[in-house]
Amino acid sequence: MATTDFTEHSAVTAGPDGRRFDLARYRDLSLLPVLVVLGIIGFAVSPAFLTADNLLGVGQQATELSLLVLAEAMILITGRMDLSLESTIGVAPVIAVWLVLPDHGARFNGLGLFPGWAAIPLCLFVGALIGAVNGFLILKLRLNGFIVTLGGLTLLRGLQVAVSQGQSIVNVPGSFRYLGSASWLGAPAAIWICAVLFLLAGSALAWLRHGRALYAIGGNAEAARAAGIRVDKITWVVLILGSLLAAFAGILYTGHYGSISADQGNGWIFQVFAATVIGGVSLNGGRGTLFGALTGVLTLQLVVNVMTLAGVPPLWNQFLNGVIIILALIVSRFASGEKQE
Amino acid sequence: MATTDFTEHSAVTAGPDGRRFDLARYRDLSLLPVLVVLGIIGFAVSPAFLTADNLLGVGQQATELSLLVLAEAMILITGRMDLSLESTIGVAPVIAVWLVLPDHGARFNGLGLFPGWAAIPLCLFVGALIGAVNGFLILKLRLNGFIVTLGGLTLLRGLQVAVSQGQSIVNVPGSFRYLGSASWLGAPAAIWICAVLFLLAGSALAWLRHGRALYAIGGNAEAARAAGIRVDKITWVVLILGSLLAAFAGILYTGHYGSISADQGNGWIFQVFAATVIGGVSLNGGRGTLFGALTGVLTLQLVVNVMTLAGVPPLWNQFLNGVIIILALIVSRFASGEKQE
Amino acid sequence: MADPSPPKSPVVEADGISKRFGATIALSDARIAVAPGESHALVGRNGAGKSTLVSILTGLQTADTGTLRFDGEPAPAHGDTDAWRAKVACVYQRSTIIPALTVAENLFLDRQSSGGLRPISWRRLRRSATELLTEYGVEVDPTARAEDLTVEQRQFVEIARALSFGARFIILDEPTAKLDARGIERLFTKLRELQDQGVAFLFISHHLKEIYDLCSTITVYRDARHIVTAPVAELDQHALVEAMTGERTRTSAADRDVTEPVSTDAPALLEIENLTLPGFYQDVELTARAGEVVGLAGAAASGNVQLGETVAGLHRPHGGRITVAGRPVRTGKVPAALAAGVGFVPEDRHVQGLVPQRSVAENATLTVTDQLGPCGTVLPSRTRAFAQRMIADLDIKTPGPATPVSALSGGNQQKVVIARALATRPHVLVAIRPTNGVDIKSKESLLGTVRQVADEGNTALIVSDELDDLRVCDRVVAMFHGRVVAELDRGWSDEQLVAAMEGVADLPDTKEGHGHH
Amino acid sequence: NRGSSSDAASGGKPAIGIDLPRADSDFWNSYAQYVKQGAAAQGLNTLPVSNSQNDVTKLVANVQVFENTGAKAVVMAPQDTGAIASTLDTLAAKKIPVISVDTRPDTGKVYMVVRADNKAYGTKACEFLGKQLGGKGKVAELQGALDSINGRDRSEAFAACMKSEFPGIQVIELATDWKGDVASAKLQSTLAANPDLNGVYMQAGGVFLQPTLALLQQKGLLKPAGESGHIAIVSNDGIPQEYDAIRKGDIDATVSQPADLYAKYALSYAQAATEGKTFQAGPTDHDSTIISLPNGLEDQLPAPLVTKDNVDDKALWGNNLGK
Ligand SMILES: Nc1ncnc2c1ncn2[C@@H]1O[C@H](COP(=O)(O)OP(=O)(O)OP(=O)(O)O)[C@@H](O)[C@H]1O
Ligand SMILES: Nc1ncnc2c1ncn2[C@@H]1O[C@H](COP(=O)(O)OP(=O)(O)OP(=O)(O)O)[C@@H](O)[C@H]1O
Ligand SMILES: [Mg+2]
Ligand SMILES: [Mg+2]
Repeated sequence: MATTDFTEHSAVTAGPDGRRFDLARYRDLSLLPVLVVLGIIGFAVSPAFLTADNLLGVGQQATELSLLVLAEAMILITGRMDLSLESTIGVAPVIAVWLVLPDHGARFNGLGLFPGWAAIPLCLFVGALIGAVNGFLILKLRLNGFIVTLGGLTLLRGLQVAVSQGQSIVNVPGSFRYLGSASWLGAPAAIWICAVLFLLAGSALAWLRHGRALYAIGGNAEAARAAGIRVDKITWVVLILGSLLAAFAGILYTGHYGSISADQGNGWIFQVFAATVIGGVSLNGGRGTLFGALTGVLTLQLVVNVMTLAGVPPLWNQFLNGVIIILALIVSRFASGEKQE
Repeated sequence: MATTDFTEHSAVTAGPDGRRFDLARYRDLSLLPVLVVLGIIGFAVSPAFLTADNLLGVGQQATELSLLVLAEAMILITGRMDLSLESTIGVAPVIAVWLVLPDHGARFNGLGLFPGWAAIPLCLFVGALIGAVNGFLILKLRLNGFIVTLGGLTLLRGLQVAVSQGQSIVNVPGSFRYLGSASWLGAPAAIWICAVLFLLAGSALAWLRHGRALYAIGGNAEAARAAGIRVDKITWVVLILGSLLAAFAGILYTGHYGSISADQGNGWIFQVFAATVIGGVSLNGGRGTLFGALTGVLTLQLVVNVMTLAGVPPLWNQFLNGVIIILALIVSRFASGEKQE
Repeated sequence: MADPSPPKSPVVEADGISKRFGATIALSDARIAVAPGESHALVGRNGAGKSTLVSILTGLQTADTGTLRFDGEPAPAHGDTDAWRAKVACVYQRSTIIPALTVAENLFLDRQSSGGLRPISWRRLRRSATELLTEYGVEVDPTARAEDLTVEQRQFVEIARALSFGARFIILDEPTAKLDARGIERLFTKLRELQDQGVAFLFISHHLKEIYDLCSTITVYRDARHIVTAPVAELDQHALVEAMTGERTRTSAADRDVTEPVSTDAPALLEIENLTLPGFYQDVELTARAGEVVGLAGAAASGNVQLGETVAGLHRPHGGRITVAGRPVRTGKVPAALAAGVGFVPEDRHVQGLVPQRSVAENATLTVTDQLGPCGTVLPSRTRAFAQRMIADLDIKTPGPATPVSALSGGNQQKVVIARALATRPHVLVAIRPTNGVDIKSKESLLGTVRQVADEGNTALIVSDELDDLRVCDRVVAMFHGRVVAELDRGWSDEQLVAAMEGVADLPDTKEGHGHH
Repeated sequence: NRGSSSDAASGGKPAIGIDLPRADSDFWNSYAQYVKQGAAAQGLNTLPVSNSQNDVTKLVANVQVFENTGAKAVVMAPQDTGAIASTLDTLAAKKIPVISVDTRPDTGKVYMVVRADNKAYGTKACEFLGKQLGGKGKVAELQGALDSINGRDRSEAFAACMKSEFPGIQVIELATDWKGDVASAKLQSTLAANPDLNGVYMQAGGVFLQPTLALLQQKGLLKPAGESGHIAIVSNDGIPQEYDAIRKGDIDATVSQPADLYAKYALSYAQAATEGKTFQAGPTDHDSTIISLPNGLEDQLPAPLVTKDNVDDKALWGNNLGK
């Protein structure tokens, strides 16, 4: 009797659950229908849409944003937020270049403290430093992460304006330029690099203990601590990695557009969040995949591409953009069948 | 033995506890030291600081932002977020004016569907409508509020650009102009209105049952529901009220600056959040007071004033602004003695 | 006192442990020693410091003073989690399950693979998880997400995880609080098995019966201090309760004289007709009269909790009627239920009961904000007065009405939830597991309060699977699989009731004829 | 819309890609209108007009679409003159000529830059204000965003001119991020500290005009030109609202940034580029001079200073902005 009982009981819960899990498991694919629809619209709208040129172009334009999204997705999965990424993408290259460029002879003069090859390491170092400081303020002083990094966003942007005196810096080091504009095997290098970074990070989050720890920490930090996960340390590392990625995105951006502009990345954080969340990463931590986040970026980027191809009247551009974010959100909510709270 | 034991224990806990709670009770005053320091610096920097002219000026400049902060504070206390407020402040007046202005003869032509006096009611109505739609998406479709209102921010800004055709609208109705620029009893009308609204809302949150309910909902919506509070209804009302306030801020803004510019409110949401959170309102809901939020706005506004009076070099302006947000955050964290997580 | 002399060095020995949290002293010069293979019980009232000791023994927190030794060696350094895990495993009082992760991953959290750089083999992990779970007779899909499990299944995952480390010393902090009778039985079988293999336990529970069943030694804490350690045989229940409370035991509410049976012509205050909530219960009929305390017994999936919640307005049933004091109540609306005179003590105070950051006063008056001032106002003075009365009536230990409720001990928090339910002076009090996690002394007073409500001419419905809760009832209705299967009048035996809850009741005094199916 | 690109493919008139820098400012909206009218009047084959919302990454994306849809010339107004460099290189490699409106790209090949000199705006404003104030006093300068090239050019030229020609005038620089409310707040603080302020230079009339007038009105400082206590105001843009204000005497002058000429000559250079025409440095037939740059040519259109004397001139674009 007791056994029958139990099977019956578990049947009640397991049966429907089973079905739900399958859906939920593909929650990070919930934007794929949106992408397909966009593809069809794009194809209908212009024959230029489905050309390698156009798609690679969209891909390359997505690279910098997608690195920020990669960074933010990891941070969100760990249950934190970092708004200052959008400033890091600008300030890290500026500081690196300022330390490296000679102190005379050009429109923008640096300090010439380091040799030219040091630009990339310096830029990455500045990124890591920013992440470390954020981590200190959030984890040691226990300040609210949202506002600390909001303050950081303003502060870093201001630092960039101050250091670059508001100018775009055009004489960027060759190493930046190479990474941002080289082509490998017929596709821009930046696309390859991004793909590899997403693969690496995605695999780490899927198959490595320390990667899984992010989900545990974001899901329930106390429980993670009880299970022996070094919560603060790992969170700190994630914040540092995030800023590092943003600094690297800054290198690609600088190389791609041929200069460091003073408002590089300005306003991107909204797009970063939009892409990450419509891609299925939870703002409350512990849920979502990097692949999902990637589909989020591609969706936003394709929207812009298709709207341009379709010749949407400039005045209605932004409105449509907002409509599409909300529609994508609705689709991804119902495709995954989960409430997003 | 046993009784002594118990009294000892409770004495130990109650005594110092008492102290701790007292501190916590004044947590919404934690920015006062910052304000005092700013005042001293301002006084040291310029004799013009402590003049009625200057302080009333700061007050008036703070009115529109403070109404958004009032709205956001109530929404945050209820445990929600609304980013779209920064667009509502622009789009609501534009739509109202568009419906009201005659359809010929001026640079910006409207539809002339309603008489001129209807401008203010229409504007408020549009605000309420926006809040209602946000409420629908968040509470009925259960979409993520952060991203819905982020989409809303883009969409509404786009709508404003589309309706106003990107122009600033100069021929604004007299009623707008009056509210934004009249002076009552020697101080700008907008200051009085804001003060009254803060007093009303603050009293409601302190002494009305529906006001108290916001704290319960934000603190634990499930518990509030089980205690018979109509959680969704009240949340919806709060979202509507928030957008209504933003629309009203739009009226004051329009009257104050004499025109509706296409980027009215653009980028304000960062300041709104910064002011609200350094003012002691929790992003997780259930904590904070409107008075605290008000000190947050005043802090931000005084910072700008003092920096202008001090003649901080424009290039370092933004940087200092960021530094001060973070410093204020640190002070308010240690003054209140609470971790901000 | 009468410490049993250990044959070799104890698996754990803590001495002079003190710990304060800000102003609160959680432990003061406390000690404990657990011998190898021993089952050691740690008891004390809510807030006595038990869980704090647990967090110190498992390396989650460091003590302010004191020494800690495992197997005679000093404790590992703070933060060296691997070393701690080799010494001690623990089922914590607060759930440490991560909702969004699968069962398999929860079981092997932070040890999914053997090395930081070695990739996880999910297949192997699933297989190990299945093996582990079958040992406990828990049939859950290891790929299911933990959030989709029932509370009980989750608790078993938690237990299985702790026991699977292979530690020689295991701490269980109130592991049975979320289990029903059969679950407890299964757990105990497993624990005895481990006991036979020489594993030592530190077992915390507010159910003294479990302690007498399982443990050989008892340590009692009171007000952050060590009071006594003695072999079970030397400490009978009276002495134990006395040690816990520091007072001579009076007659408890549960043991008090049985009141007159409620006359059948007392007015029916609560009538449930034909109520159905698909997936939970079907065609339930129930009547409760003025002055009556009715127990609604049932194991985890019996639907009794959902039935109680439906009466309180949390669910909208698909069919049937609820009538309170002769008037039908709109279902699915808490305000309607409140207005009709239903008071509600929810199942889990952390989820549905309390707004943690708000004050005791505010929490206690959450249901009656309309009575605290004219025209929708809530006057602080009246709130305070109201709360003070509640604090006095229910004997809530709090520094004052303005204290945040999160700073209270578990038992006192529960009292605040009850205060909230009683604040409306309900005709019908629905209390779901009202004594969940509450110490024995508070349990008595809480149940006494419920009884008192009924004695004042109202009715109370206690929804629970705990026999202690049900003993105060005038009448117990047992549910099984969403149907009422038995009704027991006062004087039932534990076996009868347990059998009824398990759906095997076939008793002479069964009034409902559904029986088992 | 498939039509427009297949047109280009099927060998009608060569297609021209046009990107607008933003849709939310008066000046650029006027420009957009002139572009639309001009394209229709000249019978040009334009690809769908895009809007890069003041974001260079969007601009690059849009230009890439132009490339892929067969543009034979591109008209753009890169607000970020550095970050457009690599895109210009790409376009040059594909032999697609670029007409840059309003800004001069730092590097990268351009067929023609069509702009009025922003440095000249600053200098003209300085000279006018300096004369107006008789070489002494205090002037508040409402700057744009510090990271904007046009704003910076105006600021630098204004500062340099003031320093060399009117050392008696103290300039108070106020960074505003092109925001009217920020400008108003800072101007108000400045007025509190310097009640003797007697001049204002606004770098963008479209943004600052109404907030400034509203503030001065509220403070009772809005006195018609000529009256004592009048604060001399020079604006920049040449939108109709400024002309109204000049007529009323609220402000003294503005530098007209020729939206109509921008559109007209951008389109005609684009047309010429598709026809393979080339230009030389030197004076043009339309009152301007082409100068040569390291990376191309620049047609420096006249940017007249508009005062009460010439505010009714029908030739000013602000006076005949089409409905
Ligand atoms: N993190 C903390 N911060 C502040 N005070 C705490 C904290 N943890 C525990 N306390 C306090 O320490 C005291 C002891 O708590 P503890 O959790 O050890 O009690 P317990 O004996 O486990 O009670 P229960 O039977 O309710 O589980 C309580 O008064 C509690 O309020
Ligand atoms: N941060 C804290 N500040 C103050 N008291 C705390 C804090 N954390 C925990 N406590 C108190 O510690 C005591 C023990 O907490 P614990 O987590 O063991 O829960 P509990 O109250 O026993 O509830 P339950 O038995 O339902 O899990 C409680 O009295 C709780 O109020
Ligand atoms: Mg405990
Ligand atoms: Mg407890």
